[in-house]
Amino acid sequence: MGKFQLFPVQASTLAPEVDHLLYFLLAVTVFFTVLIFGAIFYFAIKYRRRSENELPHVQHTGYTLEILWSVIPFGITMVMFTWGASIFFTASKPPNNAIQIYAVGKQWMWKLEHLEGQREINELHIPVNTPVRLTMASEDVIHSFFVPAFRTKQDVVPGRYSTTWFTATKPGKYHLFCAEYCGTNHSGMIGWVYVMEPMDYQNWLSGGAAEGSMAENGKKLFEQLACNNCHKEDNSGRGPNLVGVFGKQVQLAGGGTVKADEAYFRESILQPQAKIVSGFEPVMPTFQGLVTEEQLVQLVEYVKSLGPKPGAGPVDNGQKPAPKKSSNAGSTPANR
Amino acid sequence: MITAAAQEREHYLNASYGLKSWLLTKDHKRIGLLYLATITLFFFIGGAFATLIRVELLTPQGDLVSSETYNKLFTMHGVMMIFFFLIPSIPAVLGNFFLPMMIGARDLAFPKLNLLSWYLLVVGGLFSLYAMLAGGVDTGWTFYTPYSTTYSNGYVVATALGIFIAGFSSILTGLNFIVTIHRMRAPGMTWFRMPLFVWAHYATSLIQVLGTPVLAVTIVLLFLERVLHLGIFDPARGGDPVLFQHLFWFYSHPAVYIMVLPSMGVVSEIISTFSRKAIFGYRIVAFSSVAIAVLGFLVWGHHLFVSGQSLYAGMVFSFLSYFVAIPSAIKVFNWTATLYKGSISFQTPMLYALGFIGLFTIGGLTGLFVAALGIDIHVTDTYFVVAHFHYIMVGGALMGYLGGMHFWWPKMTGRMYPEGWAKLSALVIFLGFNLTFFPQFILGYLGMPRRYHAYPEEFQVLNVLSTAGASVLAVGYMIPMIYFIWSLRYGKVAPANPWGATGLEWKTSSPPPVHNFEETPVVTHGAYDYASLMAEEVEVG
Amino acid sequence: MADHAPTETLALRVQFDTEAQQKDAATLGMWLFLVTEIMFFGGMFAVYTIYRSWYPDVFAIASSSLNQIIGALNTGVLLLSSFTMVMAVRAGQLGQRKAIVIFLILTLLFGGIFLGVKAYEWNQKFEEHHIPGQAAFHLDGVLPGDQGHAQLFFSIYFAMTGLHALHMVIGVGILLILIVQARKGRFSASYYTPVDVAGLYWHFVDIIWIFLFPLLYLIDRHLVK
Amino acid sequence: MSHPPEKTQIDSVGTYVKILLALLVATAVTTAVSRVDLGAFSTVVALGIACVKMLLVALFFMHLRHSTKLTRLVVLGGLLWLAILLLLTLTDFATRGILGVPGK
Repeated sequence: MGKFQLFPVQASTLAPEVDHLLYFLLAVTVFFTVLIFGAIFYFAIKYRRRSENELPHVQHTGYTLEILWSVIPFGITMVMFTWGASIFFTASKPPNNAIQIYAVGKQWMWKLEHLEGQREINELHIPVNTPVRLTMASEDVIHSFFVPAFRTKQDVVPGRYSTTWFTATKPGKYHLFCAEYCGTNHSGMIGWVYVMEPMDYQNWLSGGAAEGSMAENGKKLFEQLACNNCHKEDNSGRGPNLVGVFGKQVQLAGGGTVKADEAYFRESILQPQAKIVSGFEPVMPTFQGLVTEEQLVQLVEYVKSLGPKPGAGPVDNGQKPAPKKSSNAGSTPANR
Repeated sequence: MITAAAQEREHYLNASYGLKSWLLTKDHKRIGLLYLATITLFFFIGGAFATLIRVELLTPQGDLVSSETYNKLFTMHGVMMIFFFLIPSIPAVLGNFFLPMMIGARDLAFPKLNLLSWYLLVVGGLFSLYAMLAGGVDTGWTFYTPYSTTYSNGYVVATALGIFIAGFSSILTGLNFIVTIHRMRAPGMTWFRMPLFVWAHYATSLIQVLGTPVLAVTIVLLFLERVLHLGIFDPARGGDPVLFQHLFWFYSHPAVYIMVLPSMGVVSEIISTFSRKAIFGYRIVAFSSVAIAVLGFLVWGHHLFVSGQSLYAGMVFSFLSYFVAIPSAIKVFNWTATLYKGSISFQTPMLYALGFIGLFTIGGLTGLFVAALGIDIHVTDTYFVVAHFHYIMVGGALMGYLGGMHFWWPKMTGRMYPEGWAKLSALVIFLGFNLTFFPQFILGYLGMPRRYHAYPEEFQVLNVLSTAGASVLAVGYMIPMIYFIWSLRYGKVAPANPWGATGLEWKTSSPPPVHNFEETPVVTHGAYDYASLMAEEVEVG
Repeated sequence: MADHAPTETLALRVQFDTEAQQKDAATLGMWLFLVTEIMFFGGMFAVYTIYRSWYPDVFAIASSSLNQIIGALNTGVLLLSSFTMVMAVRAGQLGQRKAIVIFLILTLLFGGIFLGVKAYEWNQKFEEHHIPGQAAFHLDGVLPGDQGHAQLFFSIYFAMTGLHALHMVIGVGILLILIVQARKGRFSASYYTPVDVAGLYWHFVDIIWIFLFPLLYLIDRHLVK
Repeated sequence: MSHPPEKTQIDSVGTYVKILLALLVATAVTTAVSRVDLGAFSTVVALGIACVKMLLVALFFMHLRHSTKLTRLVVLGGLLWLAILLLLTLTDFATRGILGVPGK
């Protein structure tokens, strides 16, 4: 029957924060449940009907009590809201020093790929005490990346990138679930997250049979798909030079700018005409249907590796929020 | 079902006979009974699915049925219970029967439309049953795209069409109620003399009228995408699956209040009657029903916190969600305060009503957990949510429905049910319910995702507990079914007002005459005026 | 009141006390139904708003492929039908039985013309391969990567005009019933509620088109050369 | 048949004709204006004219100006709920990407 538990392990920096809020809510719940149940039992016994003809005489005037028991609970709920929202905000914003890992969900497995090129299916190896940022895509339906021990969950919607992050705090082996119903074998779309000491993680990374880093594989694809015929590094191609572009604001034809992030590259490969870089003709064909989400993330990673901070080190994700209304020409929202 | 005593008097049940007199009836009371038969059938079908689900989850391996079958089971359980049982339950049965009587009307404003509503529910139900027998549908009752439009092989269209048709039944019922309440009140029945049951139904009808059409159009778009490949939500064409979720929950969140508001109305009637005391803060309780209906439309995005909606929208919807807590809290506190210095008797309806308050309190308070963004990340799409909404929809709505059935059964049939058995069943249901669903809170926080056919071994103990509770619960639901039917023939003949209640429906005979009242009542005082009721009784007696 | 062998009339059903109460109830009922219709079309307006704001350029091109002049003329036809409908209601108010029939037939006629023109426009779309979901879909002036967005426009176009047309067809059915009843002389100055209420429905469907026309045919027209 | 329902207000044919003409003119105007580049205002103008047309139809053809307060309340309620649907949906769609993180 497996080991019986009443409370999940805390294995991320987020977990204790979520649990503390839970304790607060539990306390409120217990208090009000006891209050209501207690009052009901007390009144029910004390004021039970003693004769068939008795008629209670109680005058209730004014709304003092009602005001009291709507204002006080409302105040308490506002604490819940603020507290919950601040945790949510933290959980939504990956720190800048997070290591980047890509995940692709498809019926019914999780495919994960490290920058160094290690690929895993339904298993994710990560170092302890290191922020990890997951950029996720789906090949088919909506999935949801859920690690209970980390108290983290994010739906992966097809047609765009989704992001989540966590810092594991305890080495060990933790459940990975798909939490959004995705079809026949939904309950089989599960796996394990292995949290390792940094040394073990380095060993794990260098072991195994990785066929080149993601960026290298992306480069191969880049050449196979003949992207390099137009996107030349000496600015002589029909397409923009991609060196050093990642993370920067790009001038668009017809005015406006867009931040060159993962979502923009993904969109530019699939819908090249959506946001044309200023000074270029809309001549690039679409690669929709020609590349899988897995190949896409490799291509994106390759272009990222050409960015200001080349290589597989910590990734600059552009800390500043994209300026509002960054693109007035934009016919496609990049950050959907 | 006709006794010697009742034979002499004509009432709605013996005014005419034969199948035709039922299938073509325009009498709101008979239509209420038609609904009762229909939704009872749907309830037991939905219950059968629930039983299979719980039995399957006894073991972690998923070895009783295939995962394909399991997915169909929970989908059909949800579809049957929500669209064909809970949403029609109290409004279509008890509301239909008693709303006109409580305001002193001879019938609803549009009796033919009322009959049409019933036929629509039946036709919708038949579509869904057809889909079930033909091979089932496995999308979950939420029909999320693109799974439902592109990937599912089940009978999505037939099921969705069934829901679409049943939706019109719901819309027309709500429309009928609103017009009836506005235009058909007896002389002297002012808004603030109306029973809270009527107020609750007014609020419910607002949701049915304003929300259901959005579900209808969402289903139409789903249909167009699946059958005609219009691809409105198709990410491959730049569509957004999250937009579907917005439209779906615009209706489906308020739909929860369609289920629970009428229950609150029933509970208000029962608590008042069995405390022999006006509801504490009548006006506030009346307004809180309308407030819940209105605020309920502003919070749907809390189903989408991790679905890829924007961070900002998440915060807005979380904030707004907490506003629903105020009118809900007021209701619970005011019911409890009604007991204070009352004259409380513990007949079966009262047991259900008190059970409702307890379970709704827990359901409501756990709603605060899922509305808190930080916690919802962890518990959404887990058994925590499953437990939470069952506390509201079964612990709340269904307890209210059963309480109402016991309260008004004597009026509807002219017969009393056996009190001892009824009390026993109320107790069994309360205990069975808690044993079934309380462990699921813990399971959810441990991280067991919902809609899982197989699960990790460490979750087994709690699942076994839950299944054990479900068996108790199943027994609890069977008992009333048996003694209600038994009482039709063998029950004691019911007097006009067995509980000493104040509503107009108790001023007419049991069962009521065809047009409800021998004479149109003239209302001279507010609901729950026990002093004048007892004074009248003294005069009469 | 509350007689047990009630003598029901069309103008006074048994559940009502007065004819005015019955008429009020019918009118309120229809207005409530129209509110449900607002929400029904509202779902589609939401879809339209979001996609239009995401893909304004492609939507402008797709929108300009519709024939504006035909759209405008058809709007005129529908407005005419609304006029004849309100004239039928007026005839009801005055108890002019013949005029009711004539104006209802005129309304039916204009409604029919509108639907005919709509059918012609749809047929054009088929010939131009502007049918979303078909492999042959192609909209000139839109680059290959954006054809999906153009498909979205036409999906919305067909869904909205299709559901509008469905409402028109239902309206035509109601008109046919009313014409038959009116010819039998069922309506008078004291009982013309069905005409009145059907009029509300007909005008509402007209109002939906009043919005569909600019949303689908006109907005951002100027962006396309 | 008894007396006709009280206080039915009957508008003149002239009123209806005037409204029809106004509607037709508005249709012509909105069609013509759509070819003129008014920038962001083109949408505003198109929808503004549509709203005027809606008001004309509702007030005159649907007799809203003679109707009860309750009927007007029903109409306003319907429009308010439409606004809720559109605005709260837009809280999401108008703020996608504010965090500068894909999917937030």
